[in-house]
Amino acid sequence: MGLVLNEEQRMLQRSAQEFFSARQPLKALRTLRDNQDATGFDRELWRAMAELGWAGILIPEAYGGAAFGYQGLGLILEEAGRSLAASPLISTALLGGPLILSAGSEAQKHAWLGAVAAGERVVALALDERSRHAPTSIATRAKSQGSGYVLKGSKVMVLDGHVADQLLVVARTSGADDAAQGLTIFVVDATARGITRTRLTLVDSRNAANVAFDNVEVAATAVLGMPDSGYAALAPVLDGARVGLAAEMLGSGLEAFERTLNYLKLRVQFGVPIGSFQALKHRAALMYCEIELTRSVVLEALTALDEQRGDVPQLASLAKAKACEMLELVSSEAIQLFGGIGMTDEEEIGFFIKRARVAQQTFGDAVFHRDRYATSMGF
Amino acid sequence: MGLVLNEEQRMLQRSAQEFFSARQPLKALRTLRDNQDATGFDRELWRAMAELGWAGILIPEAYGGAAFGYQGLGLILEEAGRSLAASPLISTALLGGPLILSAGSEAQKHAWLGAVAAGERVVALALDERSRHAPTSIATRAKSQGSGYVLKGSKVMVLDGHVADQLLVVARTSGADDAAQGLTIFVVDATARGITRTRLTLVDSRNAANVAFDNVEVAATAVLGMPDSGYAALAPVLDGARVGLAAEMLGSGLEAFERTLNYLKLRVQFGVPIGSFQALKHRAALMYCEIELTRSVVLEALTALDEQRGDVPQLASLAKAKACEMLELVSSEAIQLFGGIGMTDEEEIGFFIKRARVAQQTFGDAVFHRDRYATSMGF
Amino acid sequence: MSTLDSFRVATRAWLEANCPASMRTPMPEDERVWGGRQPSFKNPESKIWFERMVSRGWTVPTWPTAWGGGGLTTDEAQILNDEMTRLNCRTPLFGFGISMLGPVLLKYGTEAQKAEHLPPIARGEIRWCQGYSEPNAGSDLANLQTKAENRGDHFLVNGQKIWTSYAHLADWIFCLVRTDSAKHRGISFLLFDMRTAGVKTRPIALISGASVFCETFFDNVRVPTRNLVGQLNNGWQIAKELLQHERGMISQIGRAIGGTVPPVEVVAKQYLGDATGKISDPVLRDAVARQVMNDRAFELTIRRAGQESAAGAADGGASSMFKYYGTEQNKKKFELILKCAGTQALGWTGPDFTPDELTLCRTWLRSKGNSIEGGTSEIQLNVIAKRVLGLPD
Amino acid sequence: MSTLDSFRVATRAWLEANCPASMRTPMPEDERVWGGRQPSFKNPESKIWFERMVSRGWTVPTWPTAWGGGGLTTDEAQILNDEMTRLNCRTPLFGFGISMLGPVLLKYGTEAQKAEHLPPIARGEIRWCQGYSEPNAGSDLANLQTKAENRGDHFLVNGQKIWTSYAHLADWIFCLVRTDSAKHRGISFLLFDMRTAGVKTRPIALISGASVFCETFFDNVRVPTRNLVGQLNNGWQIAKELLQHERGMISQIGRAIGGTVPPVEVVAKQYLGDATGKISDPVLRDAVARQVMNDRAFELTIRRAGQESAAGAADGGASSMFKYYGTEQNKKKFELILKCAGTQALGWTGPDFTPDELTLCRTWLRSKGNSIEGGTSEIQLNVIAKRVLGLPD
Repeated sequence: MGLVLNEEQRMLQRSAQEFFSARQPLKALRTLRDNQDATGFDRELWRAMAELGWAGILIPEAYGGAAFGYQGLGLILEEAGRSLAASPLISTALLGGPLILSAGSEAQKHAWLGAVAAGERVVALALDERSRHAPTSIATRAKSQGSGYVLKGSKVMVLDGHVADQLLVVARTSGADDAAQGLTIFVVDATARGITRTRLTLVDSRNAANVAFDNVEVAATAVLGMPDSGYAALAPVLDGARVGLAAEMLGSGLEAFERTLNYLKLRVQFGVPIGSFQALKHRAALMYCEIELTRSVVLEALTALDEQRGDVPQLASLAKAKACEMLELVSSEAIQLFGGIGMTDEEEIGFFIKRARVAQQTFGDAVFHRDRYATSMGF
Repeated sequence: MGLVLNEEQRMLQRSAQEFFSARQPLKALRTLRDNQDATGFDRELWRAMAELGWAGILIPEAYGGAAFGYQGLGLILEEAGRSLAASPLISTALLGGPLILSAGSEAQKHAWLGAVAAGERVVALALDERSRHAPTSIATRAKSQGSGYVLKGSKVMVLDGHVADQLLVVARTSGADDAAQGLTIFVVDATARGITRTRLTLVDSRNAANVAFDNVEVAATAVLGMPDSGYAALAPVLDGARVGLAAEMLGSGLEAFERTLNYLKLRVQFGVPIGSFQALKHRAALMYCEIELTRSVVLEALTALDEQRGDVPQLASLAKAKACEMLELVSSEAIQLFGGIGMTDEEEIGFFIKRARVAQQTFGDAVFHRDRYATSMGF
Repeated sequence: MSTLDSFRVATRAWLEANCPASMRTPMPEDERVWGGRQPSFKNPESKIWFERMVSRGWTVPTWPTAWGGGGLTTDEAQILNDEMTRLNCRTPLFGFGISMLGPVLLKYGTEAQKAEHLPPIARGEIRWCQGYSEPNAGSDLANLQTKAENRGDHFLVNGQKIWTSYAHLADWIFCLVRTDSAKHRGISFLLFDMRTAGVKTRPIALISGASVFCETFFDNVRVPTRNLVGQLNNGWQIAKELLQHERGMISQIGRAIGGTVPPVEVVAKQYLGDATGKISDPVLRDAVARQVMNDRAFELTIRRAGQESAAGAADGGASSMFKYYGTEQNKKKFELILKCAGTQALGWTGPDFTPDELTLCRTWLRSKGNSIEGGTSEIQLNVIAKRVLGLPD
Repeated sequence: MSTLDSFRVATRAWLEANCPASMRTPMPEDERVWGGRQPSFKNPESKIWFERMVSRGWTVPTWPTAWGGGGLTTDEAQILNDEMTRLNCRTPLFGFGISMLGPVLLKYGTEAQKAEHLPPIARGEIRWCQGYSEPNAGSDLANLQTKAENRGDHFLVNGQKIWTSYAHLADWIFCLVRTDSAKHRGISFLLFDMRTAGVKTRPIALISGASVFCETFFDNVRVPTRNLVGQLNNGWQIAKELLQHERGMISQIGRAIGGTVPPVEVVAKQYLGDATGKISDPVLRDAVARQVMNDRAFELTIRRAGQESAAGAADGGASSMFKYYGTEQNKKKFELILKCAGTQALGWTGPDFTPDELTLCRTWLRSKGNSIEGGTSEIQLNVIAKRVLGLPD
């Protein structure tokens, strides 16, 4: 695994640390929440991130990207996770851009990727239709009509769906409702007639929308890549998103843990810092082990993605499952160890448990990924 | 639940405490083990237990029993569990006798129950055929032949099978291999031609055998109750055995816990008793809670058995599952908290973890019973 | 017919005649009656019911009639409770005055204090709050620093309390204050009016949204010396008794909260049930089974403790065990519900979530406080280890 | 070609020429070569292989040739290791002399001590054991009470050790003894011959059956003063260094033991696999997945620590984390295997169980010791909390 950072990566990490701590600290999310901001992220900051090359970090230079790879993006997401920063990094840099890159024709790549890398377009993936991730359970149908298609169905938890310029819609053109075969991806203008977007106000104050397609007419050129075989293009991108999200979760877990550790050292009860109580020490040590293990699997999965290794699907499930387990533990323990003060909205630690549960459900929870891992191991 | 003991029950409890601590302390099991005793329990003591009425404790007085009920037997088994006493209490008092009572004709009851209650006959149930409990997965077949049957198949983990006088064999007379319908129970002389018994030497030094039936001819009168519907008679008796075993496990858990607690108070390291370390205190408190919960479900299940309530199956699964979880925890923690000395054969605490795992697997482990409980709750 | 039987017959008849129809239905949180100087009755029948019960002294059935109580014996009070349960009668009046301060005054109060405070509590005229925790006195409650200087005819109180439930709505407060430097032997128990000059409250927002808790500030608050309950510097004894009582109440919180959210297996079936009602994900199904089985075992243990206590075999650590296990079990329940319901349980507001789903999410967050308030889980485990298991300090 | 490249070529050629065929196969436990005064070679080729490696000094490749070593640089030793791994060459000689005492003598020993002890270790002529723990000095090792009285030309040693691995087969012992009452500053490090009058050993039976551990008793054992290693009362320093080393070795135990038992998913498939190989019980399947995923994460973490250490970013608490996590994970693995294999994993002896099944059961029991020996899990967590996380005492 690519653990020891090279000079370029170290610079990237430093600039990410500086960017998020200076310009997107945790209180930025609180402000967006309290102001009920209509966009849900800061467009100004997103442009700044694009200028740093982050919006197009997975896009080759030929299409206007920075081509820094998953290991680079992982560093950025880890820092973003520390401050729970809201931005289209996941929807657009981790999913939208790479999916167009993976599935699209040359013409489509040239049409969209430059704008994505420039931070000018938010592109959202409209995939899930249920309250738990099930990427092949697709009932949204695309029927041929004339030279084009008509889309009908509804999608849930479309990240940044309410502000996206384009939606990448996974729809069924053939096959049974839960088959991987028969899925087609469409690039659809988010304001097309027949599309209704409802922004979701989630517990983590981050951005998602439910999107309904009521006989939305699209041209044949809207098909991204080949009809019926969209899942083959989607699968590796989805695995990349799982790993990227795991990197974000690693950052959140680290930050919550460090804040808790700090509190254990400062909070005095019975005349001593509560961190001197052995039961709490042991629980802290346990969390440390889980975080270390998570770091290892995230780094290995990021490396495998950059090397396009065959074990990416397995490692993606390993990374996401482990990140889910770790962050559930750490975010819950953080509240308990902060005690009453951790239950107040004024103290920031509560933001971590809120984000944790949404991130756990996004792109498959630990149960989903343990099952997938077992299948990949043949048992 | 019948928690507050009446005078009769208190006397029974006292006599059980005295009997096991004086005549069957834990070292009795060690002696049986080290001597590679052929019987595996002390026949003398079993006769003494029968004289106290324990062998026939579930048998009505009309058939020579003491009719003290499951709550009474639970008290005895709990004490037996404390000293890990080896005896035919489970095979004969909890299973063999009650199954004849439940399934047998008047003639069969009169023929067998008196001798069972007198401690003169060991009667073993030959049920399971797999390494994990599956009471309806029966491939042993009984084919009609002339006026009788021929038995063919093999059974595992027949408790006291090697010393039993009679075997109660659950065999398939119709139906598919895993159907509850089509099972018939036969009373078979354990020395009948075609029966091969291999005594198992298990980690817990208690008694069980594998039994093979190679075309064993039995008369029609060997059928206990009605052909094809043996499972209906077996099911409640099996639930009684699960609860009784849970009572034994409760006793073992309590004893292992108390010994561990005592060690925590006596063992000095770093100048203080190790029981003063908070991390160990919290783990001890957790075990205490689990033991208390187990006691509640065992008592409730024993009461339900005596009251022949409709929720016996559900409570039996609750009691056995909880006893399995509790005893796995307590017996494992006991070794860890005793430290190196707990790893030696000389120290008795190791006998508890050995017995625990066998008891966990007997009549269904926690996974089996959680599944069964869920089904009974309709989810 | 025995006297008790006659009492039962008469009580049943009175309840049937006097308990309004809507007072025999499950009570929404916002229809609870708390009394006080500005009482509010969302449901008009709750006012009728409240007044009728006050007239019998049955808001506090076992208190002496001289103090506004019902004067019932324990047996009679049990019968009243049974009959109210039978008819599903709502509790007519809630409050810390009834559940916490009243018993303290009955045991430690002077005759004058009883006469002044008990009848208004029984009649729901004064709503009380409890001033215990401070920013630096949480688990280590005895470290409290709110100072009460003895000025002869009054105490001068300065300091800050936190987690004062309903302080912004309360009329009076009972409050632990420091009257001496000795940690445990320097604490006293004072009562004072929340309208006294120098008292200020500030509601606390919780991670689950709005809350009933406040920060409460005391700036040169003058409290008449006659409002000291029990002896000077002996407040810790009273506090300990109240804490044990509170623990018992909070271990019920989970069950009460649970009452407003469907059982976990129902939620799991709703989101994951197949055509036969079986939970389609076998791993979550196993987790749900484990949860409901432990819930059942816990309920049985509470029942058993009740029987043991009735039989005189009470266990000193029971309240700590119930507080610990009940609140941890409740937290696990909500985590499991979140896993079963997926993103539908993660909504904060908005039309894409049902009201039940939004409640799920808020209640999940609120459940995290159960293992902190009223003594943390860690403190309960310490207590079990020490008092029940006899492990050394 | 660089010097190192030439070394690699030459080494490879020598190994290919000199390592017998059977020495390139996985080594059964009972074919390990321990050396000593009565060496045993179950497989005759292991004697040939041992002697050839001794002749090169490659039983201890980095030790100076003067002391019987190979005199290799770190880089050369790495190459030797790589090439042996490539050919699956067995380790020619095992023992505490090589892994533990040798490094201590090289650092702390006098020239005379090195000359006396190192060559026999390198040549496998003397087998050593380690006298550390005592009945009342387990986790609190520094509490050891075995006393060594300084009698001028000799120490008079009295006391008892426990958990002395292979003491009954060892020729010499290195031993921590008390030479002063100061807890940590009163410990010294002595060497002596196990044939000395007054030394007795008694093997300890473990719950898993026979064991390699002994109790070792010292009754007026006379140890020449020249056998003191390092300074008087400075043995604790040496002990600490050795303990850290031991921890690293034991965290491998799980993996080594695991090597003699099939992976958990293989056992699970054997007992629970359906026709397609899928584990038929979905709840146990999930538990197996969790186990193998954590195993994988742990392996990756060990690899990462190796990379970090190579990059100079070593983490002081890593050995404690590995000891803790590795041994706990190993215990979980066996508990899970027991659940999957059911009663077939619970046999002690007899024909109704396969040899593999009997091994499973014994190894499960033995695994319980992993989280105790070499510093308990509790001690490791303390170390992580203190050294890595900086939590206060």
